Amino acid sequence: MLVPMSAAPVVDPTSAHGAFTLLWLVIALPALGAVVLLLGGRRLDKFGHLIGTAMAVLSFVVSLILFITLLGRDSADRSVSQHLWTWFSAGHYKVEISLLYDQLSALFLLLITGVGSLIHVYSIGYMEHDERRRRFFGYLNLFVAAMLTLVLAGDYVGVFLGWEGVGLASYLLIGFWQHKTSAAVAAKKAFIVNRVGDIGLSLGAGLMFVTFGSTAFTVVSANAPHASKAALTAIGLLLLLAACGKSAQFPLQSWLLDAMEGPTPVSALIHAATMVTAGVYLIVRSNFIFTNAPDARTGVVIIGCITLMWGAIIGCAKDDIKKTLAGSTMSQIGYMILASGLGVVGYAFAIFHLLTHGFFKANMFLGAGSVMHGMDDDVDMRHYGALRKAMPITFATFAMGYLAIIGFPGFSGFWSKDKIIETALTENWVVGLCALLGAGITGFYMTRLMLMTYFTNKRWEKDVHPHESPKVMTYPLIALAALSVLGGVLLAGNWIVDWLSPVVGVPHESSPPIPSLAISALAVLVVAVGVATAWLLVGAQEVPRVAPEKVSVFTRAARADLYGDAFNEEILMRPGDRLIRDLDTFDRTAVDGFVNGIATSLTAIANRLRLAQTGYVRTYALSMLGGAAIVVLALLVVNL
Amino acid sequence: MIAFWILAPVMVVAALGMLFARKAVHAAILLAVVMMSLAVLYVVQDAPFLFAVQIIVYTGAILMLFLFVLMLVGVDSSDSVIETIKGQRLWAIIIGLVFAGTLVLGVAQISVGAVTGLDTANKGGNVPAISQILFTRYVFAFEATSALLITAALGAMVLAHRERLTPKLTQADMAAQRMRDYADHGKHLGPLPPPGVFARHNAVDTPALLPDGTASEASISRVLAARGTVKSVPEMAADVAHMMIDPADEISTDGSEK
Amino acid sequence: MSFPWLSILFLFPIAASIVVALVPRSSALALPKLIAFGASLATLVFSAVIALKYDTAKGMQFTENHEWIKLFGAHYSLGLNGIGLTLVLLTTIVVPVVILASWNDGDEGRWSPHAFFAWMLFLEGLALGVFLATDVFLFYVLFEATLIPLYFLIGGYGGPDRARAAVKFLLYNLGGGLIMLAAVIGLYVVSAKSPGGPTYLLSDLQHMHLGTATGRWLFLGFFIAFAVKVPMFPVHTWLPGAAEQGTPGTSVLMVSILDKIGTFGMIRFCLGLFPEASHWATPVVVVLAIFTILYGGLMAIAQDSIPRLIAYTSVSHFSFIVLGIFVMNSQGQTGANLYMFNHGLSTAALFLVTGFLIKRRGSPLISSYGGVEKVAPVLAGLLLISGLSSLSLPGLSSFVSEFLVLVGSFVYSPWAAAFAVLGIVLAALYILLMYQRTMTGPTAEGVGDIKDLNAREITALAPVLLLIVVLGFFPKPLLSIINPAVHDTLAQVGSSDPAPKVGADSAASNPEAGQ
Amino acid sequence: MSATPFIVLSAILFSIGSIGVLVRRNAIVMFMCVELMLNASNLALITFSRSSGTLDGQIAAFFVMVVAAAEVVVGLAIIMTIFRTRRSASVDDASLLKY
Repeated sequence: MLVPMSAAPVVDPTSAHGAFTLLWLVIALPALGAVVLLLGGRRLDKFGHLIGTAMAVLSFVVSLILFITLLGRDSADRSVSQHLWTWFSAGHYKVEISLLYDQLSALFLLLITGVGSLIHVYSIGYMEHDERRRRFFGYLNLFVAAMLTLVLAGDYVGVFLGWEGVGLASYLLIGFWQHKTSAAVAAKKAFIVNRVGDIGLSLGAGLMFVTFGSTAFTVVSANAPHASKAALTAIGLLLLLAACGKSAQFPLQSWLLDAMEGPTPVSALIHAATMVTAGVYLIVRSNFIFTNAPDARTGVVIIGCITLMWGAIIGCAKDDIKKTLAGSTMSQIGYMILASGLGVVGYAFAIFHLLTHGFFKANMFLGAGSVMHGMDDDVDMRHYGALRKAMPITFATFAMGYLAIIGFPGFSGFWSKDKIIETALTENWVVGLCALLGAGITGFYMTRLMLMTYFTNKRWEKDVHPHESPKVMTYPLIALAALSVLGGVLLAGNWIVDWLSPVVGVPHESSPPIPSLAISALAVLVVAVGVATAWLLVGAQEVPRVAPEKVSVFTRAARADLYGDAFNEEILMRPGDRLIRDLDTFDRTAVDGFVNGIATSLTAIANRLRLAQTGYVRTYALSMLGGAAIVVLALLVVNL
Repeated sequence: MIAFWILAPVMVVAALGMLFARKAVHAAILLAVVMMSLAVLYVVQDAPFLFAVQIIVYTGAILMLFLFVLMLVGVDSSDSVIETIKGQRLWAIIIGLVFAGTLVLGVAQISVGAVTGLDTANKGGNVPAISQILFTRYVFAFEATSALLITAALGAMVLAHRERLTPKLTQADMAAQRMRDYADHGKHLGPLPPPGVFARHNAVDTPALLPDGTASEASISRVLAARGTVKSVPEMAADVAHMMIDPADEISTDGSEK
Repeated sequence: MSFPWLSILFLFPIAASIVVALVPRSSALALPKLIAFGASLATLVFSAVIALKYDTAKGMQFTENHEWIKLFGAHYSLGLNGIGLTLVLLTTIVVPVVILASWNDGDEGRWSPHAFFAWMLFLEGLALGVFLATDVFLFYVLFEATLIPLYFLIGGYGGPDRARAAVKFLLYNLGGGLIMLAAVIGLYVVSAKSPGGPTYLLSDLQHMHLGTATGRWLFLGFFIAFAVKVPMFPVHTWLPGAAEQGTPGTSVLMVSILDKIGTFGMIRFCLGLFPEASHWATPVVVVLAIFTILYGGLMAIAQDSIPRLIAYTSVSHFSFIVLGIFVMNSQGQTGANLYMFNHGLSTAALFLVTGFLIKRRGSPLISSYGGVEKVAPVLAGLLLISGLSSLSLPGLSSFVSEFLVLVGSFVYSPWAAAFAVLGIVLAALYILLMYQRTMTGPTAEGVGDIKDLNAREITALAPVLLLIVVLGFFPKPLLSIINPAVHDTLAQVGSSDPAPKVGADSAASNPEAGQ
Repeated sequence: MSATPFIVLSAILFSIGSIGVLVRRNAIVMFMCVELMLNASNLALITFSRSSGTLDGQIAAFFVMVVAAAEVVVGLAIIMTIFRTRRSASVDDASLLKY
């Protein structure tokens, strides 16, 4: 195959053999778990959670074996494809169910199954008293299977399969406590907003078919350099729309905060570590599109920047611990999107940040869950305070996560975020400043969260007796905390950049405008300012139990999610509602009314004509004769 | 053609007569005239079979059926002259005339072409020729009409049938009834008295004489009484007197008892 | 003469329906039901045998051809191609499911359950006949005849306002049929002038030359009739009413099977007989279809009555099918054909599950439900799966078809796809809103004592849902039937797929290119 | 022997018959007028038969007679029934089937 020189590498996997033939098992195990658990019925209630956890762990084991095998291969030979069956074909369009295992998906596999397993274990404790625990684990397994499909698929349509699969699992898990209307509404909202994003993926796939005649990574990547700029830009923007939906990026960010209605392990797994980062995966995976479409990349960077700030600002004002973390997630994914929008130089760092974020955010979410567990499911931080003594392990692990996310030197988040800031500054100083500012705000709101939860005065509700969670919950916390601290080793010797370069391309060398050490120092400084501000505003004062009403416009806006929901409500839902109601009226009165009107007028006419039926036979005969006379006359006239 | 020109006016007059005859019987008779004339026209037109059928079936059977029904309905039921439906008669005449005019005009204009005549078709006789076609080409239609006729007959029976609403009276019932009548109203139990007997012949129109010399009403038919043909007692008396005066004459006239 | 496979296939249910109708009224109530169920299963098995004998490489198969009315060239002519086979299978699969699911629905109707099940089988037979007919006249006769059983099913066994709904249904469809009759007669007039004399045989008509104007008029006649059947905006209002008043089983037969006749007819007759006119009409039809997709979706959101909602979803989905047909490329048409099958399954599941629910509570209104999931989790789960299938979740069967239609419309015009794709968002809205309002939240009044599905109901639904999932991942058996048929249709219409803009080498890897 | 006079006669008789149906109220007379119309048409059929030289016209006339017979039987039975219940043979009295 003739491939001209291009910055984006072509996806050209070898077919799987040896250990790689186990690839399908990675998906099949949790899928089997989901099927068994969901169809198994009540008799599995007692040990269903164990089956679920076992499946996740087994999948992790297989992933690990695969990863080790992959490590043993040549760096050029690390892309493996397993063809399972032809999904569908029409004309010359053919979609295969095939799995693509390469350096990128390998990392994702480890993240998903690894973090996933830990969260499964954690959930055993967290959901212990829920009578539908079996089903919860079924859904979790379903999610893991779908997420693995997403990252292993070798075709955009296959990605779509996983994409919607995780959407479904997310829907089911957000609405797991269906009896709460708020949960059901949040679940629906998440699904629908994601559907809006799916428009992008559907149309993107359509455009790819029109342009390349296929949606397989191999074909698209091979031909991308020949496609017109406009087509590539359009595909890129459509994929960005999809990413916005799944990764809660502006303007489709509104569902993520509501999604916190789900059980906390769900928030940790789906809405922090894995699913919401699928958008980043999609962009990085589609590097062959984006590398060739700088205009689309610009769009990605802009979206990343906006969301980064948006999430951070929201995070500053929320009193709900989960929503603060959700805002933070949004913001951190903004970083990743931003990095991936920078092109070849950024892809690897986006993924790096994705991994470290997966560790520390899962850690913190689980920590928050542990706190809630001890506080009778209260999520309001204004009811916390001084919990560090009541829950030492939770506190300690949470602190690791905290230090990681604010970018405390040496912790994993430091390395990953620093790299992004550095690259952003190199590429475009406005974007870089934005990232830097975001880091400062992160420092502020995370410190605020830390202080309000673990320090300051006790503001507990009556009858609440905070206690440390059981071991089945704390061990995963410890494991994740360790990863949060040590995640930075992935960057040791630029390992992750080299590892991913066969997939995303080799970045050209360019030096930042100021020395990178200076940038790191600057970043730490900015963060320190944020932390200090938080200390002054929160830590040094009494925290009121009820959120103060008299606050600035900015705080109010941040509390209202920067009016994202209000905007949707005003611009989309209300007019939509009215449109629907008007249409319904139109359908009943105009469309149906027209038909009914015909019927009514016919009845009226018939009622008049009816009177002609006098009952006299002779009258009828007369009219018949008249008819006959007319016929004869007509014949006569015609023949004359 | 002569037959035609003689019969055509007769038929038209008879048909018009049907419009004006007030009594249904007259209309029926006029219809018979038309039908018979038609039959003649059929034979003129080489259709002897239909001539026979027209006479036997139409005039003989169908028209007779009409007369039977007339009898049942009432021979002298006649139309009133007043038209009840507004404008019916006027419009009927107008439209009828328009129809007739256009129809006659129309058919008169049609050139039927040269008349072929049925000589070839009727070579072996009209009846065999008709049967030839009837039982080959039209056999299904023929079968269908037979079914139709049976259905019609059954239909007529069903329609004309009258349900018996009371059980049939037996002789015993009637005897019992008679005894009951006697007990309740003192109605005469025995048979009615026979009519009066007159020496020269049995006379149903002569009432029997009761011992007091009056006539017994019960002894004569009510129909005869209504017609007024019953001999009254005074009349009878004259007769009797006559006999008594000259009985010998009578006998000698007969010459049987010499 | 070879074995009359198709005649038996379509006459057997009709014969069985007569048997069911003649079962003495004094016998046990279950007897007619058992006979009906058995007969429908036998039909299913028979159709499966036919499907196994079907050779995907050949076009029309199992053909039977006898002269019927010589005077105007009508034939009793049957044949089976890929499109027909798909719908035959759909019919034979759905009918037993419906019979089992509506086991007791015929008990409270105007007539006895005997008649209920007899009409159902009768309908099955006629529908099969429609899918098999390869003679326009025979098709027309059967097309109109299908109205009879459905009229009685709606009018005899439905809700309180069933008489009105049945009449409306009948009038609409008769109106459409009337227009089609005019076109059928027109077709006779044209074919009578052709050298071969009058004929209604599809195979003859396809090769006949029609004038441009004539072809367009005739196309319109057929298209309008099929559009009423489908139904498309603005002739759709009979469907919601009929679906609301009919029993769930009736609605399934109506929407899953009978309405397919409309789209089936569009492929076989509109495209098959009038290729030129079809191309001429494409822009208008595509716009109308897209409008109906959105209109149906929005209307579905507005409904409070569950059956009406499902009816409007069908209006929307059917327009996807029409869109796929008229974009005139193999992706669109394959998608449309597959969609016919999948939509049949998902709508059947939806109607049946909601039917079970409505029967339990006695109200079709969404607003009278809430929190059903808590008391009847199995019912809720099945409703969710059916709903997800209706909103084309990947992994469930509808996805493949809807995706192909979207890709096909993208090939036709990116704008068409851009508007049509909004339909998937609307689909998510109406399904999930319905699910949320009925199944979740606090338990509503009167819902608390609802019982979960019983074994019969689950058994009836299980095969449908299983098929939905299996075909979602492995639609190949159906596609292998459909793809050659689509190829033939497109050849008849004279359309070919545009080559991709770049990367022509990708075409080398596909099997169709070599042909 | 031309056919036209026969046809014209037939037309005249037919018209008279039809007017009769319209103006007479006695059901039996009406019926007779119908018979008159049938007979008129028979005349036309037989005339056509002669002019065309085939016997099909006569066959048709024959069938008309048969059908007329059947019709009369049923019709008269109906009249009888009506008369029996309504004591009237006027067709105007049987006008309940209206509006």
